[in-house]
Amino acid sequence: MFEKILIANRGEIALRVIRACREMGIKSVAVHSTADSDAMHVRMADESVCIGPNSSAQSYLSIPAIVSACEISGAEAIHPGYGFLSENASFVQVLEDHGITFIGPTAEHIRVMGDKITAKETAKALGIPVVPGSEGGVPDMAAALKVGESFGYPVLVKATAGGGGRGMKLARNAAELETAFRTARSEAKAAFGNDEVYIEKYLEKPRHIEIQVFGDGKGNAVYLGERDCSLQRRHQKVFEEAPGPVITPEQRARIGKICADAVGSINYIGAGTIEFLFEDGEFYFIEMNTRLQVEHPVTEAIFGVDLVREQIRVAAGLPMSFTQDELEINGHAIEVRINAEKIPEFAPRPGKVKMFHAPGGLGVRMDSALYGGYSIPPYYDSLIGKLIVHGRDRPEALARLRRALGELIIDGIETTVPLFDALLDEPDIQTGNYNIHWLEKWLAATYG
Amino acid sequence: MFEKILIANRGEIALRVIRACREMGIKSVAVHSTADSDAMHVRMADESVCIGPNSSAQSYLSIPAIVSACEISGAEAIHPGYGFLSENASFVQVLEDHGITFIGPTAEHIRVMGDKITAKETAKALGIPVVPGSEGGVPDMAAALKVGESFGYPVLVKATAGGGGRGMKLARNAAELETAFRTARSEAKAAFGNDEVYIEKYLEKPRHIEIQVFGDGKGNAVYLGERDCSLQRRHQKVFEEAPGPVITPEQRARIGKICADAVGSINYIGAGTIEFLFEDGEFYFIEMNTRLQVEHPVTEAIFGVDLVREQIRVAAGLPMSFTQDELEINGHAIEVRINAEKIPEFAPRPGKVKMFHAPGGLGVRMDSALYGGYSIPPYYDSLIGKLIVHGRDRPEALARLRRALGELIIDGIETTVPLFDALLDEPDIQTGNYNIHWLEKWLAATYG
Amino acid sequence: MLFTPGQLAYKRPTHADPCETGKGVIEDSMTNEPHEQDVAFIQALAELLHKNELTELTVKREYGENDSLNVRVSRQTQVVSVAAPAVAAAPMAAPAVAAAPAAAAPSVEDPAQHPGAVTSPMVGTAYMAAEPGAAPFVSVGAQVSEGQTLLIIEAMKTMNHIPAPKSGTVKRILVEDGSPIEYGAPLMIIE
Amino acid sequence: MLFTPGQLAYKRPTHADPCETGKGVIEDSMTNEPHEQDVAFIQALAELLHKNELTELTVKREYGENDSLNVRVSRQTQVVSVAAPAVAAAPMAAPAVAAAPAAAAPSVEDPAQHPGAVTSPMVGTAYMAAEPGAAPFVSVGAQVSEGQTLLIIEAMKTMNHIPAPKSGTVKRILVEDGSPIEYGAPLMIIE
Repeated sequence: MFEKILIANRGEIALRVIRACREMGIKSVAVHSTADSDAMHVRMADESVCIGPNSSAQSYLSIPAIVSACEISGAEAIHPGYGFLSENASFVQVLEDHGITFIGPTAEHIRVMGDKITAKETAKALGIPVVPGSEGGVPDMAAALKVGESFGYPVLVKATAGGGGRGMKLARNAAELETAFRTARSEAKAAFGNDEVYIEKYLEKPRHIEIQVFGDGKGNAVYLGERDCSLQRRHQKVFEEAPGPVITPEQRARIGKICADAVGSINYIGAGTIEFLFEDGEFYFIEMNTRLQVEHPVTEAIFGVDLVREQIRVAAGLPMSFTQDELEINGHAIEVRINAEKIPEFAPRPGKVKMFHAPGGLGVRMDSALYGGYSIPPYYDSLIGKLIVHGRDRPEALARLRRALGELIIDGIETTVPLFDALLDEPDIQTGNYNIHWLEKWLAATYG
Repeated sequence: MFEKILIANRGEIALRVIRACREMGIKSVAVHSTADSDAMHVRMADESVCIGPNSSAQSYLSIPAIVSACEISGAEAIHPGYGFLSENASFVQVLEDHGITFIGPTAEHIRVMGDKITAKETAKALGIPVVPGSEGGVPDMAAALKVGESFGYPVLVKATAGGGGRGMKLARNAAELETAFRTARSEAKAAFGNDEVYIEKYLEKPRHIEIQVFGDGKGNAVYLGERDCSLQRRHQKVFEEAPGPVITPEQRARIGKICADAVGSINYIGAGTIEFLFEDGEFYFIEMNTRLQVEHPVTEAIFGVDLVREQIRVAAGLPMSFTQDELEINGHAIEVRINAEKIPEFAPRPGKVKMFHAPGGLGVRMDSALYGGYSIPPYYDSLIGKLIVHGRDRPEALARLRRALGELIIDGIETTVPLFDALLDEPDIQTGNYNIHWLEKWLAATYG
Repeated sequence: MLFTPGQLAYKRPTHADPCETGKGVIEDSMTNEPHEQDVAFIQALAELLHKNELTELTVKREYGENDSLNVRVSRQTQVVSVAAPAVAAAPMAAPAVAAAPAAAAPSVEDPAQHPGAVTSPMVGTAYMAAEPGAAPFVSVGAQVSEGQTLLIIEAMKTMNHIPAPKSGTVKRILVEDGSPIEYGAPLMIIE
Repeated sequence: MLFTPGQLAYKRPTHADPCETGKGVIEDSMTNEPHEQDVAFIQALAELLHKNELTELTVKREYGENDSLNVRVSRQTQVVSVAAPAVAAAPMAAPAVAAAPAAAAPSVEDPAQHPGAVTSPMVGTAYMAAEPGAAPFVSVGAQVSEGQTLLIIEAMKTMNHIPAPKSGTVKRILVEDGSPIEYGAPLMIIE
């Protein structure tokens, strides 16, 4: 096992890793920018190194600075957290060259999954369902109708050379397809000088369902159920839960096994998340995140595991500490992301936290790097805390979330807490009846 | 279900009940003394009533004041927490007379279990193992030897009229018994004017093991495993864990079933704890607590249940929400009691808490009524918080406890936190090798 | 401002709760101290001035945003002028139950602190007359003599007569017939 | 004193941890102490004024954002004005790694704040000479000219020459050969 790990991150996720290190008896090294010299991760780590000025580019994103910090502190491994360098294949390559262990997958796996097209091809090759579509360009109307029939309407006709919505047309049935096909072609021709189009299935009200996978790098891999992260604003998740309110045990087992087999077959190591759109009982691959997710705690809650400890274990060459058979879902968990933002504009509100009081009691977990008197710097992400609740079932988890939100005090700045108070009053949230468009629509309807 | 519950208590346990009420959609009424007008339970409850001056006798122990508070606030039920009026049969009787529901067992059950002798007789009658001994006085040496043989040595010869150790003699074998019997008799004669003695099995290094039971008042009852609370100082528990480090599944199932059957047979309602001394695989009844215990969270952690919610449910006439079959142990949990006391003297240290920062992250629960700026009044118990950790196994729970203790900040007063830091370094604590004498001995050896 | 709304309670403004009136606030942990500390600080300055035979001493101390202290101590003809932060303390969150009548009188001063206040010796329900429909025991402006019944507080079905602690005039009646009363709640002011 | 030991860190005094040096402290958010410290500071100024028969003393001290003290002390014709809280801040928890050399120089003032300080533009390891055993690039008292190499900082196997930002005399050398250097750490003082 490692004796010392450097955490190439800040905020709550750096704390998350430091906590795991503490519990494993591993020394932790925090790195920080000058703006973060008072930050909680610096206070909590066994050692800390100032690696650069305020700007992320010159600190948390600076590969030379982080590698140098590793060298002067003697850390043997780096945990990247999420964001920053966590999915940077070159960084992983540099670490390999310097003999430092990266706590995460190989540079190759990161590279493959980092490119949208390669990722989709790889997923397909591994048996992971993707959005069905024509394989390449569709030459004529007859071919188009054939494609449309093959997986059903609605479909989207898209310019091969396209982007930004130009040359993109929706067809809800065969009759509409003719117009859509012609219009898309002529728009494509006009916009890109190339009238080739392809056809894809169109999902109207999909949910965002992601499967947590974990591999030991030696061909063994498991899945830890799914998370429903459909509540998003501008593609940013704000509320995540597990298990997904509409996923059946059969659906879970089916897609879970596909994902575990896929990552096992490529000797994937560590934590990964395979994201899907989900509609009418079917999963459609979006992308794979080759790192720990922000929302990993909901999975930890329902499976009773420590994913960061597990990442460190497998990075050190140890086997996984659980098998698929041992992974049983226990209750329901919800996470809400607390940002230093003013709603409804979601405008960042850095500033001084006069008082911080975390909620307590049964089934409540608070992951936050705040403390009373801390000044949130304006240079980084606005996520300042994650409140995770766990209950015996979804209604209990929702009730506990409302109760815990009521106890939380972050005084001195504005946060997204009122958003969650309001969401909890919504019948659709109470019943789990939402999709990836729900939150944007609700925000528009509620705040205008 | 009740619409409004009054909590006849203060501190963390009042918060515990308020939290359960919140999650169940029940309004909560806090009562408080004048000294507690700024207390957290007053701030958190939906309503509050000042019921008297600082002294407990005139406030938290005043039955008329609490009943009046119930009447003016319109609360339909009272949760007594632990301590104060929680095991006061007259209080329960008064509530019955006023048509207020007591969230706990009947006055009759409290009365029976509140008297040591009746409790032991009742336990025996219900099939619960008690410390074996002569049934009443032992007339002569021959009878004494017979008793000694019947359950084995060592035995304790005790004056029937005795108390305070007078007329009490230990015999480790038959040879010693003769002397012990004679000496005890003459001492008893001299001290109490009555030379009758009885004989009991003597336990040398017992552990304190208690079984959590729960009944619905209609004959159904379950057990929720055991807690090992052997680490005590002056009969005050300081560190509790579940499951017990030395209890086998067979032992648990055997004593658990006996306890559940016993409380079921008397139509016991609500939470109860049957305390035992445990030595060499055998359980010996000490007493039954007819209320929620301070250490109930470790049971909640490993079984994933909410005992307070369950108390409220059955008090409202609902069935229990779990059956014996559904109760499975998941991992290991430890609680440490954080008192406002200076060690090693354990002298109370009330005062102002300048800063309070609760530990966070995976597997950590903090139950505390502290907040930054709160002044702990000198009139009540010194318990100011309970830190509960939950892990997949005992080593993980211990590591998590150490990590969480390191994060906790209670600035401005002295607490028992350093005691736990030190205890965690002890090999006996790490291996679970302790009994009810361990802590006192360790304190004497460590602090002189 | 020594009170920060929305702290240490379930009741943020967005949280609809009929019972939240007057709750949901916490005294800023810095509360109270400033006064005491400021006084101690100024006293120390005054002593310092005296001992060192100074004539004037000016201190401006910023502790943070909206938290500053300006002190000027001079001897000469000894003028001590202090400009302390405006610590206009709002009364501490009135308890919900007993708040009803108290809240109706939103005066800044706390009637319980009034030297002529008669406070409740118990929790219960106030009755201003011996029976429904009867004339009240006393009304504002009435002369009362020591020991005379002012009102009844019912607790556990018992009618407790609350006597006037001294003779005087009823200046204010702070509770209404049938209203719930906490221990220590001000009932009337007699002067 | 703006620092309260033992706060917001894993390292309470009872917690044996070899790496805790200089960590484990947090600025007390409530800062009640300043008063006492301010008084001590002002008293010192007053005594100074008195002893030296000065007539006026004005001090303005900024401790950080929203944390400043202005004092003016005068006496007879003497005015003592003091402006500075005694928050001679121990430098905030010196980072463990780079702290080694800094900790060796326990002077109250922070060398990084010195106008002649040369600070490190990167994280790495300091080398005071071009190769092991060679003479150091500079030593205390040496005259250096702008652009002259003061030391080398190795980062990712690259030897980075750190040049003198201006000509002057090397007054202090704050790092040792082979010591780990954080970004922004003071290396030398040149005046």
